Amino acid sequence: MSTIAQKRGFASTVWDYLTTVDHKKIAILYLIAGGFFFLLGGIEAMLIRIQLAVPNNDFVSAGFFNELLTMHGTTMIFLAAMPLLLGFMNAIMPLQIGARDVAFPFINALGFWLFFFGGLFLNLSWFLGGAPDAGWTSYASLSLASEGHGIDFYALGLQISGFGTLMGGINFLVTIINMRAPGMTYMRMPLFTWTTFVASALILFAFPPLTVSIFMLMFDRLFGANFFNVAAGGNTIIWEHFFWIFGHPEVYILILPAFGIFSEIFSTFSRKRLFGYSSMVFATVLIGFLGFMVWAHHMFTVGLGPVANAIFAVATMAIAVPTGIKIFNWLLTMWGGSIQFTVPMIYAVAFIPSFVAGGVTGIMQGAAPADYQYHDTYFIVAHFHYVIVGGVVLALLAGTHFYWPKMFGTMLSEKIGKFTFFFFFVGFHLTFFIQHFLGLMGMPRRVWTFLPGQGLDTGNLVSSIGAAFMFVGIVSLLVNIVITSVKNEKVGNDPWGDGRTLEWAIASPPPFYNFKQLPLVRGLDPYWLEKMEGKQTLTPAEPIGDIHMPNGSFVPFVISLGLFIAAFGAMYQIDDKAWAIPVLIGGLVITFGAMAYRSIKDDHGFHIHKEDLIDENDDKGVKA
Amino acid sequence: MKDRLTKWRLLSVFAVLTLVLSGCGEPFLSALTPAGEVAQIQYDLMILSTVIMIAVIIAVTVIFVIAITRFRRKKGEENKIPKQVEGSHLLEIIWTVIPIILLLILAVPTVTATFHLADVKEMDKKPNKDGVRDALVVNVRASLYWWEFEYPDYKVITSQDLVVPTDQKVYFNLIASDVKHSFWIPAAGGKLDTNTDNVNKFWLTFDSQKSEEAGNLFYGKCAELCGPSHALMDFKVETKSQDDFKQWLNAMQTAKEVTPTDTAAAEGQKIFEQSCLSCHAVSPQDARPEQARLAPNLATFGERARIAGVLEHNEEELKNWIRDPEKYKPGNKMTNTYKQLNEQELDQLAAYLMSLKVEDK
Amino acid sequence: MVNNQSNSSNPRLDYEYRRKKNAEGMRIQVATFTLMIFFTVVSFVAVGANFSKWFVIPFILLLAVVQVGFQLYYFMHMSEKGHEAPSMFFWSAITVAFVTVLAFMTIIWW
Amino acid sequence: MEAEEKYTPQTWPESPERATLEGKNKFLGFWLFLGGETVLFASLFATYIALKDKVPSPEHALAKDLYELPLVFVMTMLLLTSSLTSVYAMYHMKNFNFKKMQLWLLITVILGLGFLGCEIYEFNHYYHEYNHTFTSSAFSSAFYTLVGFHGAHVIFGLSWLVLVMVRNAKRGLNLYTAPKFYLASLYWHFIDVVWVFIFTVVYLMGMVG
Ligand code: HEA
Ligand code: HEA
Ligand code: HEC
Ligand code: CUA
Ligand SMILES: [Cu+2]
Repeated sequence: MSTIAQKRGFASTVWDYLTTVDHKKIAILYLIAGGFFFLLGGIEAMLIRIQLAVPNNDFVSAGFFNELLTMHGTTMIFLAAMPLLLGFMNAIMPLQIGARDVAFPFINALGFWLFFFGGLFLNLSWFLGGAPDAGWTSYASLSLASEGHGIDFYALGLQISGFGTLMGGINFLVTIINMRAPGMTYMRMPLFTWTTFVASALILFAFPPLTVSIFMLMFDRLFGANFFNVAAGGNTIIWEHFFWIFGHPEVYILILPAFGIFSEIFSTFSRKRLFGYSSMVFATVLIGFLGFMVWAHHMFTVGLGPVANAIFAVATMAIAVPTGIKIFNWLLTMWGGSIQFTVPMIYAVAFIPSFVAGGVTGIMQGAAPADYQYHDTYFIVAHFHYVIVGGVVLALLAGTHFYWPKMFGTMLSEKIGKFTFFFFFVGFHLTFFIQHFLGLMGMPRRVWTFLPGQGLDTGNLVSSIGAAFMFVGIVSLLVNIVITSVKNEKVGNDPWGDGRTLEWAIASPPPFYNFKQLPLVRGLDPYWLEKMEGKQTLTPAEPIGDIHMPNGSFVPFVISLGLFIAAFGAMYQIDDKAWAIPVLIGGLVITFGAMAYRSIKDDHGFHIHKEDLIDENDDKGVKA
Repeated sequence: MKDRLTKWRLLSVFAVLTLVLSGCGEPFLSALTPAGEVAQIQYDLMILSTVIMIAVIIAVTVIFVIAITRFRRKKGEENKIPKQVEGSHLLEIIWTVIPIILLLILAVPTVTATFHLADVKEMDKKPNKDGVRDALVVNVRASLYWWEFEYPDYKVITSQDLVVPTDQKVYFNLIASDVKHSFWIPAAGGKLDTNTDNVNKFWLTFDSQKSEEAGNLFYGKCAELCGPSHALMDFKVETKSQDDFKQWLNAMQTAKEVTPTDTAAAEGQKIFEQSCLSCHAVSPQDARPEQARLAPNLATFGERARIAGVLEHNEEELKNWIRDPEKYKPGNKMTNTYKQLNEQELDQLAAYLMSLKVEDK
Repeated sequence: MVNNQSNSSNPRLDYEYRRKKNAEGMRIQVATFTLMIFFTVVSFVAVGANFSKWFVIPFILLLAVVQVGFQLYYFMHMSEKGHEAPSMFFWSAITVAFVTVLAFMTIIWW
Repeated sequence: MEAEEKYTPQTWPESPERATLEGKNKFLGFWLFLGGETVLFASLFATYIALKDKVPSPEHALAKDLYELPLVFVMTMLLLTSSLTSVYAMYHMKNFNFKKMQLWLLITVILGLGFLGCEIYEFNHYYHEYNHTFTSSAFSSAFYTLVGFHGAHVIFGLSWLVLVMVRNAKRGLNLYTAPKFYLASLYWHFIDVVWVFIFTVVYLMGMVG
């Protein structure tokens, strides 16, 4: 690293990460934690597929299967896909807009630790009497009836990690609005920044309903409330509405940043400006907006009545239009370009047909009467894995290869990367394509086994074989990461050679203060513009001066730890455990104590002095 | 390489599609072999939307394939800088308007069908003087892993096997008694949830000819996760011609309690009355309120297609079931609610239960 | 709106003028407050006087909405400049809020 | 620290709460947070509306049995007035008059405490007179959650106000403390906004039927 941060031992590296408020290190934390949860969710998926490989299988028990599928869905969505995307946002977005850091570095760290402890809490359920088993949607009648503490783990864990995500969202919004470098107008922001912006806005508005409904679930189960208790006047449909008022925007929270990553990749490796930039921006915003108007398409069979179903059906279909705009703009970005098939680009190219296939089944499901057939069958499972795996996960894999050099300063092997791609991609289609037909042929989802003689055997076997392919793919990615890290061959600031946006103008990995001088942005794709004028560096917008940096802090960790502890108390108090209430209170005291400590003790950060910056050799920061 | 892969995939799409549409999937279960008006409407909508979607996919694929083959970076072009195009208004308009048109084509039948399928006005028409409505109404009550079907106008109840007439609208009132389930007969039409909060209503029809092809027995499923045995919460739909159905109803209405003739069955009846009758009724005219009806009505048990929805219908399986229901349906509500039974008692119970029939056979 | 780290603003603005402006602003605030109190009293009276509920409910809702507008735009200064982003997000929030409440009033009827 | 630089009324900037980047960030972040809170409260309102008067059996108290207009009126007046007093506080902040600002904040806190007292009395009253508790019905759960959540906001807002007043008593006004005061007062207004809907939707509409 730089001369300012010296070489350290292992313990101090750990301490550094526990207390860091640097967006780039937080990004790495997100990547590690999210990656870990992805593997966990993947293993759960493999167990699901093993169980369903043949009819009447008893590889896992019925109850355990329900826990597996619930934790698979919950882990993948909340603890893997979203944090991984937040990781990339943290790593890249501030660089793309030429900011020193995010607006609230402290809150950024707090967001991470809340997510982490929430996820940890949720997964501890495996060891403490059973995981949640009511599906990731946790519909109220079943989740109230579910015995043991599984659902309590779900409610408390998601509540804690949800706060973290919400903070992340607000943080990114403020960063983008307030911290752009001179000249970086809204309509010059890279698409990944735009999608981060819109996804963050969705987080801001979608998480509160989830918070409220989880709060109600928690109070129904743990403190005797009656929101969903029909016998006491409660109503279970409320849960369903809230879950989907949150849940549908949630899927766009996942896909929009994925779109952003692909937009960057398409234009980089086509060596071409993104086609129809302004309509891409418009489409992103429109998708975000429409995302809030369609949630009841998950509830067509609830019996809301024909008027509601018809309205939501038509609204749902409308989303095809802005999404289509994006697809065609990507195609036209490649058109006339000079396409280089690097690993990230291969993923991007493969994404288009995969995602379109998933998207169009989404529209088919939007046709309400047809959805009466599709709903809660493997057709739905096929749809959402096509959009999620074919969209989000491909983007995550592409982003991993694409941004790895920027984050770690080394290149993942292209050869192994292609191997990974091949197995993952083939496995993906093998697993999920056939599931459309399983669903149509009468296979409900969330079944722990199926009987022979219903025509479902072959399809399920094929699907399970595909899953094994995906497994091989992911293992090869891990191998790639290990090999690359061991080799540790450093690369320069623009390793792909065709970088267009600001992040490629800075060293890989960037110094902890990012740009030494804030760059002056003169148009879309600023780094490309400078390169086209024959310059290797960006024009600085300010003279070299002192840089103000925040201090690291252990407080975010402590605040989150307090909630983590309190959650155990809240959960076990219904078992009349004597220690539960003290633990609940103790945990809250830790949390609020740490918060009070933070607000009373001022922390003004420190300055890096101009002289130190000049002293450093010149390949750090903006090369000016 | 890439483009061959795509073409190959596309071809296989069609191959699989035709395969499926030519009758892959079992006629008693598959939504692709519609056996009634509702399923047919939904199937038509599915086909219409699939055709539109395939058109979309083809359009995208064509552009896609051309783009990635024609514009790949070739040897000697390493330094080529393509023209930096900003966009094109004409193209933007085209790919906004065409999808809108396609969606309109889909939206119109969607909305029409939504209203048509939700039309249950017939149910609310006044009953005639015998309290019987013109429309045939069935109350469906879903409970943890079993189904109850009540014919309210005829005051009879059956469980697990739904009996319906062909070529006639059958109206359903749906509700759940513990947690949410969902009532689905794929071949006859889409599902509707059985909520715990309210009664949901819809209708289905069963085409006589299609029924015959399916052996007059359709499979029904629970389509909402409801606990460990959600996967096993199956039921069967037996279709009868309208005349046969009337006869069946009649038989149900007049059915007398079975008095077993052979001694084993008679012993079985005694055991049953001791251990089982508190939950299970053996008469189709069970007048108890629904909260008291804790278990499937066994009046027609001897005529069932399956035991507990999933097991083969024979004495061996029946004894297995009674011996340890937990093994066959984890989490069911019958386990451990009655005393241990020895083999002899099991035989007697089985004999008794198998003799429970309404129609003489 | 761009990144200007240390801009401790321009103190050259006429001090007297600003004082006056603030005082003027405060007068508007007090007037707003008076209106709000008035609206509140009217709402309570309307309910207390047992008018038909078909009149009262829309009427008091309207008064509440107007009052909240006052709070937002005057008390919370949303009418002042520099509030473009806040008001955009706030209005988006209100849209989502409205849709949610509307849904719960219409499609949870049993 | 430049943000703690000393000011005079003459050099004091026009919008001190937004004069530094930090202040600007906090200001915007807080407004966004309020946007989220709006949706949060909307969800609670929606729940309340859906569960209003939904009770397991007829002997449970309903909205029209419980609410009493005079008390609600007093509470409303207290809270509305406290909103005005906090506007006064911000007026004095703009004029760089620290003492007066603190004074008006103190009045705000006192009014807020009055409101809180009434609310505690009210809940206690429902409990003793009607046996209307958090767990007695869906209606009661929804009522206490909505109104109680607001009450919790009042408690939090009061603690916040007191905390910034005490913490900065010695420090006075500068560009570092100004945003803190400003945000605490914004929060207080927001609490008032929510109350306007609570007294309308819960209490007044509850009385009407
Ligand atoms: C990343 C996640 C993601 C994304 C992007 C989407 C995108 C879409 N989804 Fe999906 N969906 C999920 C994740 C996602 N979904 C999940 C997880 C579930 C299940 C939850 C559960 O029950 O557990 C689900 C379930 C789900 C349902 C409920 C089904 C049911 O349970 O009965 C519906 C119904 O309408 C639906 C619709 C759509 C639509 C219309 C889109 C649209 O956004 C798609 C738009 C894209 C295109 C259409 C393709 C490109 C467009 C063109 C090339 C233009 C031309 C096209 C036309 C003219 C058609 N989705
Ligand atoms: C981001 C979201 C996401 C992702 C990425 C995935 C990925 C996968 N999903 Fe998942 N899935 C959901 C979200 C997701 N899913 C949701 C929301 C549900 C609904 C849940 C519910 O109904 O409530 C669901 C449900 C679901 C089902 C239906 C279960 C049922 O209804 O009964 C199935 C079945 O095939 C399935 C399969 C898979 C498979 C095979 C993958 C594969 O793509 C996974 C690939 C990953 C790997 C293969 C990782 C391999 C692991 C290693 C290499 C680890 C080795 C290392 C060490 C040991 C250190 N998923
Ligand atoms: C608690 C009440 C209860 C008692 C007591 C009980 N059962 Fe059951 N029984 C059930 C329930 C509930 C089911 C449905 C199980 C399922 O499918 O999940 C069932 C299902 C059955 C079935 C399959 C029904 C069908 O329609 O396919 C048979 C047969 C049966 N029970 C027989 C018995 C016998 C014999 C006894 C006594 C020895 C008995 N039951 C005692 C509750 C009970
Ligand atoms: Cu009942 Cu699933
Ligand atoms: Cu959706």
